[in-house]
Amino acid sequence: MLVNAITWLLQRISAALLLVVLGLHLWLLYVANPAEIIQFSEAKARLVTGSYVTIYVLLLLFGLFHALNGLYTVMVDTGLRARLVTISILVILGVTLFGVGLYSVVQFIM
Amino acid sequence: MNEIKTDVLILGSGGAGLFAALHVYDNNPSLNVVLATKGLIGKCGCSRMVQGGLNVVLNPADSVDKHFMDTIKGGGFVNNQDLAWTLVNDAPKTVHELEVKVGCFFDRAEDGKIHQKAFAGQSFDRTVHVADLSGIQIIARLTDQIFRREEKIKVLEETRALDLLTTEEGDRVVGAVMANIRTGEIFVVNAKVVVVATGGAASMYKISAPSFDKTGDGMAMCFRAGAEFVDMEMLQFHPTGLLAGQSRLSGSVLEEGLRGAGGYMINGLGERYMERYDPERMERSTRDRVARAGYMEIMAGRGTENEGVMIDMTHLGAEFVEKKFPGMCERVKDIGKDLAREPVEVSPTAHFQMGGVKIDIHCQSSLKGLLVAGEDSGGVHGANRLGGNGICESTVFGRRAGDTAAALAEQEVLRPYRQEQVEEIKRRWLKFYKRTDGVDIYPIRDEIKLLMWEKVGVVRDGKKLQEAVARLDELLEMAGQAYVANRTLSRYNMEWNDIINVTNWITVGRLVANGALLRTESRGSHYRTDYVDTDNQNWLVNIFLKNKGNLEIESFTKPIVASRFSAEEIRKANIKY
Amino acid sequence: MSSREINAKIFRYDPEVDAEPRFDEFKVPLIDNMAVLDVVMHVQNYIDKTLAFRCSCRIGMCGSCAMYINGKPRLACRTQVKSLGTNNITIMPLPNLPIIRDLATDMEPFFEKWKKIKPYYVGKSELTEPAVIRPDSGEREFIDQMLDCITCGCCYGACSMVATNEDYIGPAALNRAYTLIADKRDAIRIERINVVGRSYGVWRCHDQFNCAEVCPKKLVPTKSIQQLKKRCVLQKFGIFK
Amino acid sequence: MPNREMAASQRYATHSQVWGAVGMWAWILHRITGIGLVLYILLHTTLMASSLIRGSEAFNAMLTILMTNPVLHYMELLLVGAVIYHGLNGIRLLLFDIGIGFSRQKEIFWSAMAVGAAMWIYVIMIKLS
Repeated sequence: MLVNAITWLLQRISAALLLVVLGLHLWLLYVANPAEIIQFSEAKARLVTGSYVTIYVLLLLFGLFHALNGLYTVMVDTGLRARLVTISILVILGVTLFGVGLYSVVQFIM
Repeated sequence: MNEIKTDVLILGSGGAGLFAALHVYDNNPSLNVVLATKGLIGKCGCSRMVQGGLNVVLNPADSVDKHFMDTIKGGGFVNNQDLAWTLVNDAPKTVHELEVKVGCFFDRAEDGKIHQKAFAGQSFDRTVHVADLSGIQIIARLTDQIFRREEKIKVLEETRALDLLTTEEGDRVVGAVMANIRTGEIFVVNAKVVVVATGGAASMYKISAPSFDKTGDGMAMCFRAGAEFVDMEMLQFHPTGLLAGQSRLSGSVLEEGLRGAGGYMINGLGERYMERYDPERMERSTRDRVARAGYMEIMAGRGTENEGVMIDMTHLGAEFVEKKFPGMCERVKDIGKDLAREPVEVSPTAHFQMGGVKIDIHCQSSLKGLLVAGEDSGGVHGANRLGGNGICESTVFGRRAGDTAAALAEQEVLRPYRQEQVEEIKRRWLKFYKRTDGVDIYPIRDEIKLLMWEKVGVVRDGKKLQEAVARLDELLEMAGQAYVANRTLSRYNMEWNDIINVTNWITVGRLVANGALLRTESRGSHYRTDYVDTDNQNWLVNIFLKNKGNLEIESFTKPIVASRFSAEEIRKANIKY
Repeated sequence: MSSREINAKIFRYDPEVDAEPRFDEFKVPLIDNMAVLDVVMHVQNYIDKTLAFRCSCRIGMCGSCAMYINGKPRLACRTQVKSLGTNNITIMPLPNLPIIRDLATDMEPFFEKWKKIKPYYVGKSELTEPAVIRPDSGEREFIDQMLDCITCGCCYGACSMVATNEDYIGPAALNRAYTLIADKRDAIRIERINVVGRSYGVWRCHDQFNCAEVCPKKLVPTKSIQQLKKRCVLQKFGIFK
Repeated sequence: MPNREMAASQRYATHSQVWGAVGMWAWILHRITGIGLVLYILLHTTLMASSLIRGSEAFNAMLTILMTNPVLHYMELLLVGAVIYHGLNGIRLLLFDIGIGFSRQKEIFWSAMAVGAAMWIYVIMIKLS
């Protein structure tokens, strides 16, 4: 079951990348954008450039993986037995949310 | 009552017991082994506590002859030379096996080969070690090797043997009655061969070094079963036992390497008193001399206020001491002192029994089917053991015992034990539960510790020994009258176990005192103020003791086994002890 | 600490008789250099002879007397009463292990897991002589520091991952696994990697350092475990052989 | 022999913990903030998408509610705090993972906390000004 080694490694890699991507996200929201309330139009204006889109897609990807894998780790730590079922649920959840998130990003581009 | 039938029963899980089990298996993996240990495997007893290390000839500039001469010279020439020769000859093989097969990794010298450090009483630096706490690695690795062979080696933890079972004729051992300490259950192990390796009883002294659970059980059982003992008067005191007031930490050994490295022994007046006792070798003299010197300084009123002397490492530089002896520094720090920067109070401490069950080089005792290895056996070290020869003995002879046991188990059949003997043994040890009133065992324990220290201690004389012999007989009687506070509690009943421990102490103590009374000379660790000289004309002999029946002691003497260095040569060499 | 008396509150429980554990209180005279082991021995010898605990060497080498003393697993013999800074001492058995009676725990689960990682050395067949390894080669730098484990179980009792997941192998066994896996003399390192790389192995460690906090030998199992994680990943990519 | 059967009858074990250790607290906080952030991320993605489905007006309305509600406003500070903590302690854990800082784990934790506190205070000042 050396898949453990891979997920562990991916958790670290996603963590390291999240530090960058999420950092950017927060920077954009709190520092670079002093507006009180975020408007759709402003967000849309930002998301026209390809690099921004990439950032948000990556954020979605890493964030979801890191969150759901973290959740799974917590469950295994506390003695989870039904591993396969849980993994299936988490994968479905992850894919769905990624789809949903992607939909949001696409809304801004269009 | 449960019963286990097996090929080999091994009592004890120190260096000797573990190695014996390993060698039985490695000789013949089809044999069944039961390894019973009073505590947790590899954790009880003293091999674990070994600090210094293991003497072995590895360097081409050294030789087994030198190691042999050091050993018998250190031993006051009453060693069984066959055994001593076996020790020095097997030691290199043993260390080789420990490194290559068992997986120990001893400290390395600059060139990447095994490092050997200086120990007292030796003509060459030959002590192999792991820093200053060598026993942990040796025993941990051996224990792990037992785990590997678990299919055939059945380990019974917290299970003590109460007494050995013999045939009707009394000349053969066929097993033992055991007690599971956790449940209190009594059961029988019926075996073709029994290996006894439970260690000595030096813990019966007021100030003593061994672990608490090592109470000479094996020796006491062998005595009751009728085995012959040799040179029981020879009991070593280590010169540097840490003094920690009334705390039970008192007596724990500060290792020999401290003196080997050049530490000074100083008395209350600040004098390096070894000048008076062994000006040539000073602190690097043998343990018996340094211990006795310390004791005499204290007795002469030149000790410290807590009746000790001091070991001083400060002149060697704090950094050196901390690097070379981290374990010792740590231990001393526990009592609020700094070994590297100030003198530390020490006292002679009862440490090791050179005497024990008589064996031959195959660990065979005088009873068939009974093998003895390690501290329980006698004769290897003569009148004084060199530092570093202890774990060496237990591993060397543990290996041998394993080989012999495997060979015997292949030849022998399993002989039945006698049910009436089992019942008798059960009566002997379970009677303490039957009483509602009787003697409290703890005051007896405290008394025997003091009695042994004062009357059968570092310095002895005929009158005190006679008093001790008489009092020990009384104490044995008294211990038989003991009772346990809670009669229904057989699970992990420490009091019941202490009754057995104290009884075994007294049993071994009687042998030590009686042997000491018989030997009317001074030699090695046996020093009598009424016979201060070493008498090589009359006393190049060994004293044998055995149970005459009814626990009465029968004694006889035989000339030493001098197969390599004759008594004539010893007399000519005229070395005084 | 001026009082010459210690209040010892000791956990009592006999699983065969008692439905629930209780605490008994004892007053023990304070002596110089008193270790907690002196306290329990005094109680057992002179006050309540039925108290059960385990001890052997009394100098921190055998690792038999690990107990939960004033909020931390410690060796009773190596814990000076003075160092606790109070005269009130609460003594409980080592956590995360079944209790035989009172303070004596059953180390079976600890050693079952210990055995799981194949704790025994298996020498490479070509190594017939003690390996020549120079001390300055750095090859054994970290192994030798971690070999001093006395299997007292303090780390096992302190580890909250062991407490929440009964399958987790625990710090002591993983540390031993590391010392063997990093030992180039050993022949079955890959087998061991495959054991510690399973989900009950190294991945359950989350750098809490509780083990290092309580280790009486000052080992840092967390670091051994990190080394193992690294090797597991390397092995997955075929780099560690 | 009887040893092994013994264990079954002795089920009771205490699970007292070591509460004094820094690493233990660091881990507990990491877990709490982690689980909080998982919940947030679920909420965040679904809220975004569900409002966007109804067009940009709905999105603006939703964000106005979210960003002007005083309770949510403070909750958001908590959220930022959690991110900062989880991130900085995460850096500490990543350091261990590459083999750095075992002997200095407590100092590293407190330094990270000091940096985190500064960052959080900065964000709070921006937000509340």
